[in-house]
Amino acid sequence: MLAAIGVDSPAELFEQIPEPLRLGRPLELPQGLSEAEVFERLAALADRNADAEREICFIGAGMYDHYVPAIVDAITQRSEFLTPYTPYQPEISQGGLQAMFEFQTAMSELTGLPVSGAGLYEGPSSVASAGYLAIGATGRRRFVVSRGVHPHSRETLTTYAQGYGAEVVEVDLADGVTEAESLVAAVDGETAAVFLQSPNFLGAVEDVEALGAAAKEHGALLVVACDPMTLGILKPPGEGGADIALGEGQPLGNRLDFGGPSFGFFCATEEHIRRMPGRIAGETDDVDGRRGFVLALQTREQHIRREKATNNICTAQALNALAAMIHLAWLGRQGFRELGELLVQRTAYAREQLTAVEGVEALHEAPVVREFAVRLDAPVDRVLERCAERGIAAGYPLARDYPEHEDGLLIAITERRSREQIDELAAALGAAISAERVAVG
Amino acid sequence: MLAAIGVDSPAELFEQIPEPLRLGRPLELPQGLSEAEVFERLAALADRNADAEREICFIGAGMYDHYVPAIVDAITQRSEFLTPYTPYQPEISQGGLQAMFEFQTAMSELTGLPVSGAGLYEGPSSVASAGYLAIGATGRRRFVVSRGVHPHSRETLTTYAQGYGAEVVEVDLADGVTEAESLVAAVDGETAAVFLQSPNFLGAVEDVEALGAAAKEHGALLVVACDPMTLGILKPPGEGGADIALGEGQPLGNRLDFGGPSFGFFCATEEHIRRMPGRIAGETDDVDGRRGFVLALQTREQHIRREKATNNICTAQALNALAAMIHLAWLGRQGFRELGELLVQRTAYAREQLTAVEGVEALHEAPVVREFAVRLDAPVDRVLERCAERGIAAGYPLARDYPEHEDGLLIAITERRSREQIDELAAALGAAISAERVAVG
Amino acid sequence: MQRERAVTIYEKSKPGRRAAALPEAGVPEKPLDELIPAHLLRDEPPRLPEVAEPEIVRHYNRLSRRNFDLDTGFYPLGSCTMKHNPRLNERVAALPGHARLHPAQDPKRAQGALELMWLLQRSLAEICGLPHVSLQPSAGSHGELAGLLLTRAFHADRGETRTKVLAPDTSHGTNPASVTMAGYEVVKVATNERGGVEMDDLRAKIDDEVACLMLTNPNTLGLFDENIAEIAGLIHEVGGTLYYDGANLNAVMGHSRPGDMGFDIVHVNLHKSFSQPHGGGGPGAGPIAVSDRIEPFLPRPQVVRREGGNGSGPLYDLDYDRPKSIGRLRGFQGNFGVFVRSYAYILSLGADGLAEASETAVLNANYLKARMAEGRAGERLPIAFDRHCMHEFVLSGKSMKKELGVATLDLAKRLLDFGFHPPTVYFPLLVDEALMIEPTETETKESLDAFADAIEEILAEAETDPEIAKQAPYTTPVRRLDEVKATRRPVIRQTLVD
Amino acid sequence: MQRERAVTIYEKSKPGRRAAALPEAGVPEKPLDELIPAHLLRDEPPRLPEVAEPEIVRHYNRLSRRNFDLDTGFYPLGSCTMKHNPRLNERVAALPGHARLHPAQDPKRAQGALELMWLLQRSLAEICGLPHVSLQPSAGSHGELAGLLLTRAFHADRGETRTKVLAPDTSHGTNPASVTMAGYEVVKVATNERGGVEMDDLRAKIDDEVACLMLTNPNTLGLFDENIAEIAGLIHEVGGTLYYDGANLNAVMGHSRPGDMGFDIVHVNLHKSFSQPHGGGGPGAGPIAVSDRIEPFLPRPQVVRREGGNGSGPLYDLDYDRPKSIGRLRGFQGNFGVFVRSYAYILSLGADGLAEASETAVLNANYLKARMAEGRAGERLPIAFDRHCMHEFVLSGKSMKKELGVATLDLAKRLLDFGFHPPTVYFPLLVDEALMIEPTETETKESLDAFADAIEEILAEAETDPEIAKQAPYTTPVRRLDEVKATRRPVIRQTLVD
Ligand SMILES: Cc1ncc(COP(=O)(O)O)c(C=O)c1O
Ligand SMILES: Cc1ncc(COP(=O)(O)O)c(C=O)c1O
Repeated sequence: MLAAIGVDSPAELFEQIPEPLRLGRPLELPQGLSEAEVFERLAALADRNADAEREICFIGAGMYDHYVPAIVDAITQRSEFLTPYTPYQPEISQGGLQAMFEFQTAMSELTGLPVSGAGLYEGPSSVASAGYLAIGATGRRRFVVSRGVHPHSRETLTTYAQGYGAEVVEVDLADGVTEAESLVAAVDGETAAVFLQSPNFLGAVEDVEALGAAAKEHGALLVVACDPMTLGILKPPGEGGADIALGEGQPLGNRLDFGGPSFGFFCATEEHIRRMPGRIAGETDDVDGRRGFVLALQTREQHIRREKATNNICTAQALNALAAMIHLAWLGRQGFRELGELLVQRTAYAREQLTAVEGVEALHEAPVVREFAVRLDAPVDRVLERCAERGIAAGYPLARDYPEHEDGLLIAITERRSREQIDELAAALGAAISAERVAVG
Repeated sequence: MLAAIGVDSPAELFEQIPEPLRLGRPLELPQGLSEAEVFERLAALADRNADAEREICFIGAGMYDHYVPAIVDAITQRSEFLTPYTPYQPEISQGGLQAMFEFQTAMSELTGLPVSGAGLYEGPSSVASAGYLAIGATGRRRFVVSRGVHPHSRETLTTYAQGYGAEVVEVDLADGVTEAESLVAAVDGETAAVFLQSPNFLGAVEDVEALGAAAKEHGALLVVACDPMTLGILKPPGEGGADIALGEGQPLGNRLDFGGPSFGFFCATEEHIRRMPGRIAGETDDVDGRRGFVLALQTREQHIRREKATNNICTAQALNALAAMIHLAWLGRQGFRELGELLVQRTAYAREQLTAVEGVEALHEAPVVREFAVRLDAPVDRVLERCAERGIAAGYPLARDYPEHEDGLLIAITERRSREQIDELAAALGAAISAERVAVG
Repeated sequence: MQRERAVTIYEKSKPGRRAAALPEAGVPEKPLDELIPAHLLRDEPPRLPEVAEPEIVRHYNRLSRRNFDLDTGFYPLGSCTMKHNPRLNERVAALPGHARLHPAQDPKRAQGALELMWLLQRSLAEICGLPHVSLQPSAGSHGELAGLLLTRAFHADRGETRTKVLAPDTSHGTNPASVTMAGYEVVKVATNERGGVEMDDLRAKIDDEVACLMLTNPNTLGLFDENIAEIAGLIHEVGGTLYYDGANLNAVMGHSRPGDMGFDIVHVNLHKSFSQPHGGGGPGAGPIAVSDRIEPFLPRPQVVRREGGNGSGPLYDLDYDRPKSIGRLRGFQGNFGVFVRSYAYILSLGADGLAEASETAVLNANYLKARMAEGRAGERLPIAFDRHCMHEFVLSGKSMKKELGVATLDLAKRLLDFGFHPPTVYFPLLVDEALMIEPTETETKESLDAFADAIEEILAEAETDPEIAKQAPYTTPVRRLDEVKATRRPVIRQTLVD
Repeated sequence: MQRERAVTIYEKSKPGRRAAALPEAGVPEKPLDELIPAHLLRDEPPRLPEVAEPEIVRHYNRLSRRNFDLDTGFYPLGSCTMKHNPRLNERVAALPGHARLHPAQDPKRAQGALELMWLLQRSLAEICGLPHVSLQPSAGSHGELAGLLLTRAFHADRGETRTKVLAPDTSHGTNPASVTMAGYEVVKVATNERGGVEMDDLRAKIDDEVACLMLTNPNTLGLFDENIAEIAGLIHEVGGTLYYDGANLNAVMGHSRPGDMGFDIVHVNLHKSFSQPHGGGGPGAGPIAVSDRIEPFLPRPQVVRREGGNGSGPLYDLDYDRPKSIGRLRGFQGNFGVFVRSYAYILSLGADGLAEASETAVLNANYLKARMAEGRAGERLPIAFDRHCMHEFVLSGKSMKKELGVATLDLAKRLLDFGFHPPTVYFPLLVDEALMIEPTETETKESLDAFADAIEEILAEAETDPEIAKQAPYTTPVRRLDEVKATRRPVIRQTLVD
């Protein structure tokens, strides 16, 4: 090969790099290992994590320990889905493109909005992208955000806002839900978008329609973040007047993976179709009239529109969206609904059992689907520590994100959390709290 | 559908079963479970096994804890290999058939014999099948078997012999290897086959060629069982005069699986090609002259020859043979050799370290490749118990299979057993033995 | 499917290339011939392919696309029960606690695995209606051999030696092959006009030389033999055993049990009724269930449950102390990985699910049978025995061949172009130009209809131009292959030069 | 590939069918509307498909065969580094300790995950030659946005506000798109005859309104910009930051480091240089490495290692206490599953392996470039800038189009019939009819030669009959698709009726 190129050594090819910029030493990294050794190394690291197989996991806060059916792995691990890139050549990418089209249809059904993209990075950055869209759509630069929106989403929105330039105003919660009056007060003619989440971060189901009125009134977009697993039960945001419905897709077919990769879904009204961020698959025909799929509306995208693109996203999370589609097909119309009902019933049971425990009380009484918040009459971190010793991850402490709820604990339920495990949690919490009280008093 | 059939209920279709023979009650089995529940149930059972990920495993005795490269799973789990059946329709089974052809080539290379089948159930039953072949080939009904042959193989041969009718004579070992004189004495004009194993069950490399002479002299077949992982190092049985070379295929690309499924390989001289048991793939052309593969020599098989078949095997272990082929391709010519050398060196080191331990001595001095036997100056079962408490499966106790070696322990090495682990074993053995001595005296 | 010319992995080999990186030995090394005498060493490493990992993956990926598989389309291969293979089973079989458990691990530290085997034994015993189970046999034919060796031991124990084993002319090839391997002589029994055992012929052939009668029920025609009780009586009268070839168990799970029919020994193909993937020809497993009188002779070791004394739980163990045992049929404890999958399958379906599976299998078969009685199929491919079938049925291509010159083989090959796996052909032998069709319970009405439509289309086509079928297939990776050549001048390995 | 007509999963749906079995609630149940007010409830469940598991598996299996993939053939998609994806990485990512670890788990109980992230940070820092790393960005363009927000924060911290970001006309579309999203204005810089930055144009455009210069080096022409040191000097003089688009890092790993070139901020595409599979368009990850002066502004939280006091080992933790941080870019800690794969990749190759990978990538590119300089390709597809390239190179189809009427797009489509994925086309924009070819280090000489031969054949064919290419492809599941229609009258979801 060197001869064909006309050099004596590969090193010659690197001479185009000015000598002083050549590293001239080996990287300070260990030498390569055999596959067996790498496996042992990584297995040893994994072994030092208390995953949901080792602890009974009641942590949620946006990502949930659902059971991912085996066919999801079987299909997504097929090299034909795993190894290609973005379908720039549709003729040899029909599999991926059709899967995107099926996914868009499913998310559109879930959210009750006609337009769905093929998927974004994940939840919070999708919220920030909605902000960017809202500015483009309204020409306004003010966001009104309920504090029921996931703290990570609010923080990400604020980070992005420093860039594209927008003001972020937060609205408080009362009894677990967004304070209607404060919201009305906060929204004005300068407001580009109102951001709600339902169920909100404290698990409470918001009355999107009622709260959204303020946005409508001032011509601001209503952006609703939601947990897709609750959409078999809850009125779809689209029916509640949302212009944009989006959220974290992990509960659908994606494992926890310590936070990623998952995907963000993003749905909107027809009106915004040409402002959508990211890839969208569309149906069309080939020259022989055969049905096919392509990347539609590419004129929105960075590779065509460059600085005028509706978003900068390129590589997204196609495989994770495929996983979601397979999971949804596996659940099916009835199963999806039943799973939602299962979550509501087990969560109601858990809420009842836990708040019956001495030293535990409801943080709010609002209706919930699969997650709820309680107050502990003992230091939350100490209680969590004690539960962990019993092999239970009891929940998500609210202190960091909601200083006013220093004593707050957020508890999530999935179909993997059995009644027995819920009872175990109740016992563990009870024991931990009384132990702590003894300790202090 | 019922209408098309012309019945009112599926039950009607079962009326062809005489009423008294209908069960008429539900099976006494639990009701069905969801996928998530079945997973939890089986994970809980798996959790109660001390597998080689939890214990440092020095047990061998025919199956070894080798590292199975990830591509083996990735490929064998593809539905195109996982879900079809025997390639009766070659035009749509070229993938499986070509893989068999490649496998046969590899096994033929390993054993140094020109003819290889596509794979049998596993090791010991392959030995029994060799006996059946030998009777057909020689018309004689007497087997001379070295006690170095795996006890499971000897017992299986004896079981089969009750059926097809043959006498099994065993020849003792001395210093770890087959006693040459006794072997010579045992072989006669009535002998159908002489069975050797190298490395034998005690890990010792046998001089197949020298021992085989007796068989040649009396026109008996020389059947040699071998560990495929040693064939990068040891002279191939074919060169040592074997008429048949066979063995347990598990070390090649197959996980331990508590003993199966794995596969048996079976190679022979040209002379026996029409007496071979099981499937054999062969190369041919299609009507357009395009290269293709089919099941060759089917006239040997049960579905054609019925009671005159060379064997009764039908469903075999195709997927396991494919796994072996992928593993062999992954190792490649050099890697396969290097792995053999690695085993020899680590095993030599282990043998040296362990026999240096107070209370441990070599059971034999014969050359070994990857497994060796020692004597313990303390009750073997108690010592194993103590090692297990330290998370080490120290080896295979010889007592059951070799009453004369009540104090014997068989220790196996793979590329997964590091020097550190070997040193740990030495320490554990030392500690256990001295503790036991204290205990008794 | 992938149509490029076949190239083997050896033909892609280039000296010096490799995929594997291996660990360092990490110990003081000695010259090889100091450790092993030179004359026992190999000179040249075997000529395995030298290929880097990306090329290995591409090679086998491309090969895989030259296979038709159950996850691609309808696979009505009669007698093979090509039902859906749940991926959950692969997941649980791969758990390290199963996959990396050494078979010689001390039973005390393999309690989960032994309990699983014990639970599977109990489940199969209940399904078969026979109290004792051995999981050792590696496949159906291995189970047959086991059953015949058990019969031999059973008779030997009573001081008898018998020479004959009866089997109907519809029996599967492994039956007679196993009989010979077990040292018996096969005596063929005729089939009556209802597709069952011809009772007079049976009576004529029964004597005290008969060690065993091997039967499949429903048999390979997919028909349940109504005389089974009487047959059992006759065999037992002369002291023979009754062997049930369980390949067709998928028809009767939860509806009728071999044990209740009078059988002494049953083999179960876990890769058929219990969803173990077929793997292109295995792995499978062929556990046997037996009656009390056969139990003492079961293979060794046997998985047993010992009740734990003083409050401690039960202990699962391997019992070697079985003086009357026929001994081992193979190494270690059997195809455990298959047991995990099949037990997961039984847990998933449960009592009602298994019965429902058989019910749907029978319903699907009868529906497809009805569809095949319509139009051209009804005329050209008459059913061999016209009654309700169980889980499968057999058609005859005799008239099709006579009138159109299109043989069953041609029809099968043409089906390949329509994207279907053909039925089992030319079996059972007693049906001319047989087509044996088993749809299984996991197929939809749509796929059954599509198959029936394809047959109709192929027959229509054949009426106008039989050559189309006779030259088929056209769209497969290769077309009809020269099988005779492959047997006359077998090329069964690659010739390598270096 | 699979050529049958496309049918969606919704079109296979039949009311009442399903795959999932769900557990029983197992708790006392209440009417739904007692738990949630009726007006907040959904009336009708979403119209998801109703299909049994076997049909789902078949559907997506068949769909998969309508994709071309890296494990099937050569995929020289320029700028995307389509290198082999080791399956080991999938195996380790799937370990429950990784796959089922909750992102909000107490760091004390996620030490393995945090240590892995820390080790990956250290590795990337060494490879990039910049001391600090944040793994948060989800992909390259997310990293670009992060880099620009960091630049903004950096300047704000010094009381400056700047408005402009410079980027060469060869830059990738995400660069300008990110610039706008970050609230800056893009200023395009010209390219000189060597394919590098036109220095005079650069000088002309530099002033103290310049916040940042975004550069890819080697750039999207596959050429290393020899003036990089001088460029860095100029930017730093006016107080701007230098951003390195790391999409082409695969060219220089272990040979040259962005930090040493003077860059302040680098993003790394783990799905390119570090073998994360591309998944049909993600997931990926775009960690950023930065210099000391940028560090205070890194996203929150940051993975840190705290040395353990009194003999106890180090503790890995998430540091939220970063007053100057730009804040979060996303939820939780980033695409951890991607980190596991990329760290496994770095462990596998090691220091020398990474350098060797880049060396081979450059060697393969130059060899293919040489092959493309021969014969018809050399004549019809001249190289845009004729010097040694790094890991990729760009050809122009301008004369081919003018003389044969065959556009780059036609050539690309015709390549599909030859079983190759085409190169990146029409990028970079400054090259007419551009073909951007990146073979990567994991391809064999044979596949490079086969590709060159295919191009030669296509050109020969085009000389005699250009229509062949202009109508291509012919053998793909569908032929050329109407993309205009898909944008004019977009149909982006299935219409469902019930
Ligand atoms: C009726 C019948 N009996 C026996 C067998 C043999 O079973 P196996 O292939 O598992 O050995 C089969 C399988 O093809 C069969 O169909
Ligand atoms: C040169 C260049 N820059 C930036 C990007 C964007 O990276 P990502 O797709 O990971 O967002 C790409 C990827 O296509 C690229 O090739």
